[in-house]
Amino acid sequence: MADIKIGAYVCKGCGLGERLNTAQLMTVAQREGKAQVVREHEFLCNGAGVAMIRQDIEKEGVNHVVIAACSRRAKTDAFGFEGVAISRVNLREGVIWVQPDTDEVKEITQEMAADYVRMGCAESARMNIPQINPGHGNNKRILVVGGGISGMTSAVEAAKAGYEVLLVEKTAALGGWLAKLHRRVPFHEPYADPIETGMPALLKRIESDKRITVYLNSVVSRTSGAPGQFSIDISKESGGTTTENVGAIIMASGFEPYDVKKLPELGGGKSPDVVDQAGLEQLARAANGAPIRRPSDGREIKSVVFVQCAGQRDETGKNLPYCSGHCCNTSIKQAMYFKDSNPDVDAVVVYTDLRTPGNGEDFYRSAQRKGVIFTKGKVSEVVPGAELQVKFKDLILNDDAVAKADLVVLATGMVANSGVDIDAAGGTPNVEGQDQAAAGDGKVVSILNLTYRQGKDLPMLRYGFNDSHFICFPYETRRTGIYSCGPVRRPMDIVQATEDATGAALKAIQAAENAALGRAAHPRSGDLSFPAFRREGCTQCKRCTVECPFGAIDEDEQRYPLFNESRCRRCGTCMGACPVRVISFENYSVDTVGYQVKAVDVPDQFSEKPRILVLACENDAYPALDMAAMNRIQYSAFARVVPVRCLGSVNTIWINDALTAGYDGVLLMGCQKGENYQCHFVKGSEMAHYRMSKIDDTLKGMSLEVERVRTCEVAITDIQRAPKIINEMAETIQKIGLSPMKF
Amino acid sequence: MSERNNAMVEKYRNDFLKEVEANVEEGPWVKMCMQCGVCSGSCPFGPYWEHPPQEIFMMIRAGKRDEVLKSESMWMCTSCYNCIVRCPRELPITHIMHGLANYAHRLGIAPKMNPTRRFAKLFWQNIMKGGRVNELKLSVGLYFMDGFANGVKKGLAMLPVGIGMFKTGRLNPLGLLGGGKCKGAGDIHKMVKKAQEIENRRKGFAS
Amino acid sequence: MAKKEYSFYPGCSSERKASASNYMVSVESMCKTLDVKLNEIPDWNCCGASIGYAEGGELPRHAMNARNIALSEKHNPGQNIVATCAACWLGTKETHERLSGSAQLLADTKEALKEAGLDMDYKGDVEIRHMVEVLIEDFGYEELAKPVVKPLEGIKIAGYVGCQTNRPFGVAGESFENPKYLDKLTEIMGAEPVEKYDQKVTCCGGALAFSEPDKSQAQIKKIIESAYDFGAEMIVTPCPVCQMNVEVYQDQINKKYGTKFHIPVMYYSQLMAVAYGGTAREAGLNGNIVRATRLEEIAARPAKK
Amino acid sequence: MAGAVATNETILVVGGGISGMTAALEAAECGKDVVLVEKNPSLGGRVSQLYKYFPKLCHPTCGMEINLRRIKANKRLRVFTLAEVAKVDGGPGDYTVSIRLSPRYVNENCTACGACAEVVSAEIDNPHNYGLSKMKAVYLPFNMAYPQRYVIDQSVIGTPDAEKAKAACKYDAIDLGMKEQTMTIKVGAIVWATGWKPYDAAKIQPYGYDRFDNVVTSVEFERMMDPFGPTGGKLLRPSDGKEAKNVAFIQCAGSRDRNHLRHCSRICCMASLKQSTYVSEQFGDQGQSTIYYIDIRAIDRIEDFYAKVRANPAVKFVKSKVANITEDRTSADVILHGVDTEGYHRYDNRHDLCVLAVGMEPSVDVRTAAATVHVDASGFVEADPVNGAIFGAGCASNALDVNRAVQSATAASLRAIQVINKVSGAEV
Repeated sequence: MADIKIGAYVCKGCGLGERLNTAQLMTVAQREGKAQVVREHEFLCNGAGVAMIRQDIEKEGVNHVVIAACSRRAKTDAFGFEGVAISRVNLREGVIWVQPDTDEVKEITQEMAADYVRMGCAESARMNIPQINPGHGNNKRILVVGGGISGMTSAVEAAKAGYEVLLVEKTAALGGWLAKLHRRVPFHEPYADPIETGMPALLKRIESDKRITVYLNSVVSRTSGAPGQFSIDISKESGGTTTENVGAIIMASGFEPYDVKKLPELGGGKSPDVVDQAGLEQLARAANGAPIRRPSDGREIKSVVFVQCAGQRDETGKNLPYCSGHCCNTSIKQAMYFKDSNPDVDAVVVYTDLRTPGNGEDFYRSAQRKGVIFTKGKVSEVVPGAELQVKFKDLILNDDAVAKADLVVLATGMVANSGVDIDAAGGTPNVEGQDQAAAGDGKVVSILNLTYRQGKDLPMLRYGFNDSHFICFPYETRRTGIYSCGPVRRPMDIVQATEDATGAALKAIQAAENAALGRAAHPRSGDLSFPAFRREGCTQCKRCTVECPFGAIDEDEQRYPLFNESRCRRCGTCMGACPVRVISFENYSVDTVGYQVKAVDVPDQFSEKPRILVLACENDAYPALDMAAMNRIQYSAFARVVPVRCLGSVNTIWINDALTAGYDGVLLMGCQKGENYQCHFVKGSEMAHYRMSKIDDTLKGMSLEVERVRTCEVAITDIQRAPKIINEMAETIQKIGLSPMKF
Repeated sequence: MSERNNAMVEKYRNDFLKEVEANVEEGPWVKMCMQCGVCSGSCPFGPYWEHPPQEIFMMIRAGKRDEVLKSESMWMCTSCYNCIVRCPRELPITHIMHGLANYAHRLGIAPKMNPTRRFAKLFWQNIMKGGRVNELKLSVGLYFMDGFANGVKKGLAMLPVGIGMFKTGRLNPLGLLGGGKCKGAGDIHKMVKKAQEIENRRKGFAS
Repeated sequence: MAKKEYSFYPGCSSERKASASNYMVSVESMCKTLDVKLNEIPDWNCCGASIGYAEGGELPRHAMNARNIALSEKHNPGQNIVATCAACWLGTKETHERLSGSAQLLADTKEALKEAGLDMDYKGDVEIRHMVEVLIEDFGYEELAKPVVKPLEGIKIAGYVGCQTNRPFGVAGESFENPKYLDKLTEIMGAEPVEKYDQKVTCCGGALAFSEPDKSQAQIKKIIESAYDFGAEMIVTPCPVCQMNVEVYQDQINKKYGTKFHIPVMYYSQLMAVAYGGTAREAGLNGNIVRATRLEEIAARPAKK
Repeated sequence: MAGAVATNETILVVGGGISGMTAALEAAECGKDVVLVEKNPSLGGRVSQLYKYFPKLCHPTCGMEINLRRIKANKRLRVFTLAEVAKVDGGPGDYTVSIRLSPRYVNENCTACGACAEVVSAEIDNPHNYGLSKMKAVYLPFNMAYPQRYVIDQSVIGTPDAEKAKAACKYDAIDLGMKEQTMTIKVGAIVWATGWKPYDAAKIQPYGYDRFDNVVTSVEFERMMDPFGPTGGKLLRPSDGKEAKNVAFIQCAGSRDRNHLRHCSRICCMASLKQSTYVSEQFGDQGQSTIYYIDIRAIDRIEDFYAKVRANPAVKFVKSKVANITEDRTSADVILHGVDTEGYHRYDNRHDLCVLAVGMEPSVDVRTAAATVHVDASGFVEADPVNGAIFGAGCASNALDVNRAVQSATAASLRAIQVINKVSGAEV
């Protein structure tokens, strides 16, 4: 630490010079902040200001730069110095824009600014410039698990970009469900007729691509390591295991159709002439353009009824609650099989909502043109017999109706092949029986067999799907470097699966590339810091391994946490979890924040100047406060806001320290937790709330009122509400009085 | 008239739909309806329809032959074309309604006493006389449609209207004797007869 | 401006002593001012109107219209056919479109036409136009404003477009729900259009005014009531069926609903004939059952220019 | 600026909405050089104008903050705003693109202190609020605008206001002499992510958007919920500022309609379901939503959200394409006419406000810049070999929700990388 040289730069622009005594701030930086170089500038972010700092870096050897100007969210281009530690002291959005420009508050505004300068210097002094994680791997091969259309697409697309691919398929052939189709739904104009599946060409493409190695009759029996250095066991059905190294993994393990036998009321399993959509494909392939014949007696089918949403969108809880998305178009396509071979066949589709988004609408029209009849109705029963009877309520004609048919097709849903539900013990709601369906033989088989402390497969989101929870970041699974795609992540059609698989291929490539450079993946992409831990202090409490939202931490043979840096997303939840404070990042540590808390000047009990510590998530709450400032929404001048990477990284020692130091209130502002969590690190905010739910005892132990600490969910749009929360805390303090803990 | 008319129509089979496609003006469009209901909501006489157009299309698809053809509904069409211009599927609904009415009328199963059916018949006879409308004969014919006594009553009710028209020179008092006639009326008769023959042949009607 | 010539299909209601004879009178006067020559299609026949379908069916109806088109082609070659009546225009235009869209229908129609002695090519290369299209497209509002010598100052007029001039074909550039051309015509004639009038395109019951009088009159009531609500002194329309339905049943509606309707219902051509300096007779004002006294007064005044 | 360094190993991303930002970032984070151009003064696109996303009801700016931070942190990604692609020449691996740069009249000295806006009096329609409100003609487009730099509207150039603004700026950030420029760059591949625009609601004449104050579009309704939007975050109807407690939503306003857009725009059902929660959010039990629909298209696991909304007694569903709307002359309430087709029930329903769930159409015709690119009947870029290395992404390629748009953009990004890697001969 000896060679840290802090340069503190105070900007006088944007009204800072008029509103604040910058000379005093410089003195604070120098005397209290121990900055060796201190300068002010009329307009720090312009060419001359930036050049001044650069010169100090180059000539004066300044390596820790404290910029006392605007928010860390502003002017990033100007202040983006490389190779130095940068702390931003937010005097503009954090002070003068949230305080009125009046003489009465001039003093406390100045105090606020001075505190922030102290905090910035304190942070800077404890920061290190991150060095690349020495344990990173640089394998860039991509493993794709599953040889259906999703997996094949991922493989081809990654190979096209120049990457080597291992494609593992558990059956004897590639192709998955697509290979079993007679035709597929069109994905380009004209959206009029079923089109060739394109499977032979795709197979050929894979066969001839030297970059792709295919493992058939094989499963992944072990996955360990981290992005850039995964170690994989590929086991053949016939025995024999190969160990391979890969940089990233794509899980494209697909789906199984919902078992029709679970729909006896719809004739499922009761008549050979009641089939699911996959069953119809089989019949259509057998007919190959000639009239389709029915299974029971081989008779040419003259009438067919398609029952949409069979066992789907079920509100009773008996069957699948979701919509599988593709089935309307699939039934339309299948009805066309009949109409195209013989226009006189009666083909009726009974639906409740016909769902043909985008140009599917053209396909729908085309089927109508061919004479397929669409009836809005709810099917209650399919009566087996030589002539099947479909009983339904015609919702348009408000009639109880019966349609007779030679064949009934049940449009059942997709069940994800997502392996072991690692959260099942934790009580994640699950659809009854789906695991059995997925495994076929009643036993759930893991797809990845991860050796991770937190379980064998990817965490599921809902109904067994591996989808990401995020709308903006659909690829963010909770296992770094492992991306799921295709119907294993949510029900989808072939077109979407292909897009998804292509996107997943990019993410896998990106994960491997970044791992090779020792960088973090989303959302802190590019971050070089990683958690370091002081082994001698560790009590092996396992909180970090359990709480890491990304399963990055395993345990070694001696039961110490084993950090897989390349799996880490740098959120700091482990740091927040650690009761003995042995986990920190080089540029973000228990100390960088802790010393900021301690740096604040806490006036005595009789000053009527309380101090409120606001620990604000840098992703949402902090920007909200920034934008409040841009709109000149004011809040208490007694607040001292410290941005944190995630509320999950908040270590309770900071709160303890603050309270002992005489702070009068502590506010934690994080993202929404729970089912619709908005926390970018999934569990961070939730963990923080959980930890803070126990703070009351601490407060009572210190004879402090419980109201002094509040944890709240703040969205980035809470531009008006976030300042209000701060002001409410100030009012609370006014009511209950200042903390007696002051010296 | 066609023989297949009274054949058993299977529900939710396409028999009736196919019959409509073959015999009803613009009938092939019926299958294109997506049941949005904009036509039904757009019809100015909508409230008087037992089955509005979109429902009729569904009934045709459901094979409800009698309920459709015997219905008074399509006789309510005022030919305002609201449904056509609003239909998201561009169905020529007005024409389909006309076509269905015409078809039912031809089959002889349209409601016998429906006033529009009767007026339409009268109208056609009127124009067939001389190739053009004779408005006086048309209105007199209309009033006496239900017999002499009724006609006098209706005629009396309409008398002020008629007098107004006479007075302003917009109704020819001598119209009953003739007037409004094409020179080529004979040709027109022959032409229409021929057209009817062709249509019957195409649509499988007995002439 | 050079003289414009059109093949003209007046239609049954425009005949002398027929229900829209006053329309015809005013059209003649208007055309005279605008230097338009209308060449009547010799021996034209009825279009079948909107009620012809039931007894007439499909092909006979098209044959009737095709005969008119064929006669026009024969006698007024190369001239666009202009109709003043909405139903005539619609029926003819529809046949025209259907024949050009179906070879089968065209062949069948030709076969039928032969029976009427019209053994000729059906070229179908002319347009079927409504008189208002001619005014708007071939003249334009600016041009139409020029001959105004007696601006219809201070008269508030509701433009009732109705159905068949408006749908399904309509006038290019106008919306089906809120056509504005009558308002614009009214405005350039110096009167004050009631632009917010919200029953512009409400159906008057059309041909069903005869067979379903109660239902039609309920429609007509809405049409008139709104005109009154928005302060209109008269209604203007481009359609003979609309004109008659809205005008002649006012007394019956008054009896049925206790209203006090007494509002003149004019043709656009009547407004134009007056504004162009025509006499009440030339504008066919004497043909209105509910007299447009304000227009009669203006017609009686000396011209401004 | 006009001399941006780009080579045939650079990827050009056109459009700075969620799809373009994603495509650009994903490529840059794979180590590729990327130029991102956006025609507006700020990145963000349509999603920045949304209050919440379905089905999570989270806020779009939340993800945007992350994306902006990624952009700020990535040196391989360069952003040009007020930039439009005028012409694309060449072929895969070797494109020459001319980019038209409109003047902002504010340079990078701007600190976004806002002093310029304070002194200006001229006002213009606020495009961020779809013109529902006015703003100063010297402005920061919205709170999260990036670059965080003011813009001077063309209309005040040459007026005293412009001079006043210039005089107010202490940092020499205003340059009234800026002119339109054209920048020509070489790139190897292009991701076309120009997004969508709402279908022109005025064209749907039966609904009277152009005639009735209280008929608004779904995108406008979205703005009403923003505390910084035209109504300060309150659902107030335009005619009289009354609280809109009884709201109608009309689905397929333009979509699935041969008279308008032939395709289904996919998002509108979900958008209305989402917006019905706004009504409940503001008025609790007092709020009433009625959704008029043909088919509710809550695809895949989003069905959950539909089920949740359906369970709310304050939301009614009517299976009906509304025939037309009339306006009550005195109250300016809107009256929706039509038929509930489930069993044939005729209605004339009065509502405080009617929201048209307008469809999506491509915001830019790609062919104006690159004539040979294949588009479908609605103008969306359709994948086709003739497109060379121009790849459609997000809503420029299809009517997509945000999630799918991002997937599409990520996929397009890889396709572009494939071309670049071929050019550079990169073997991994």
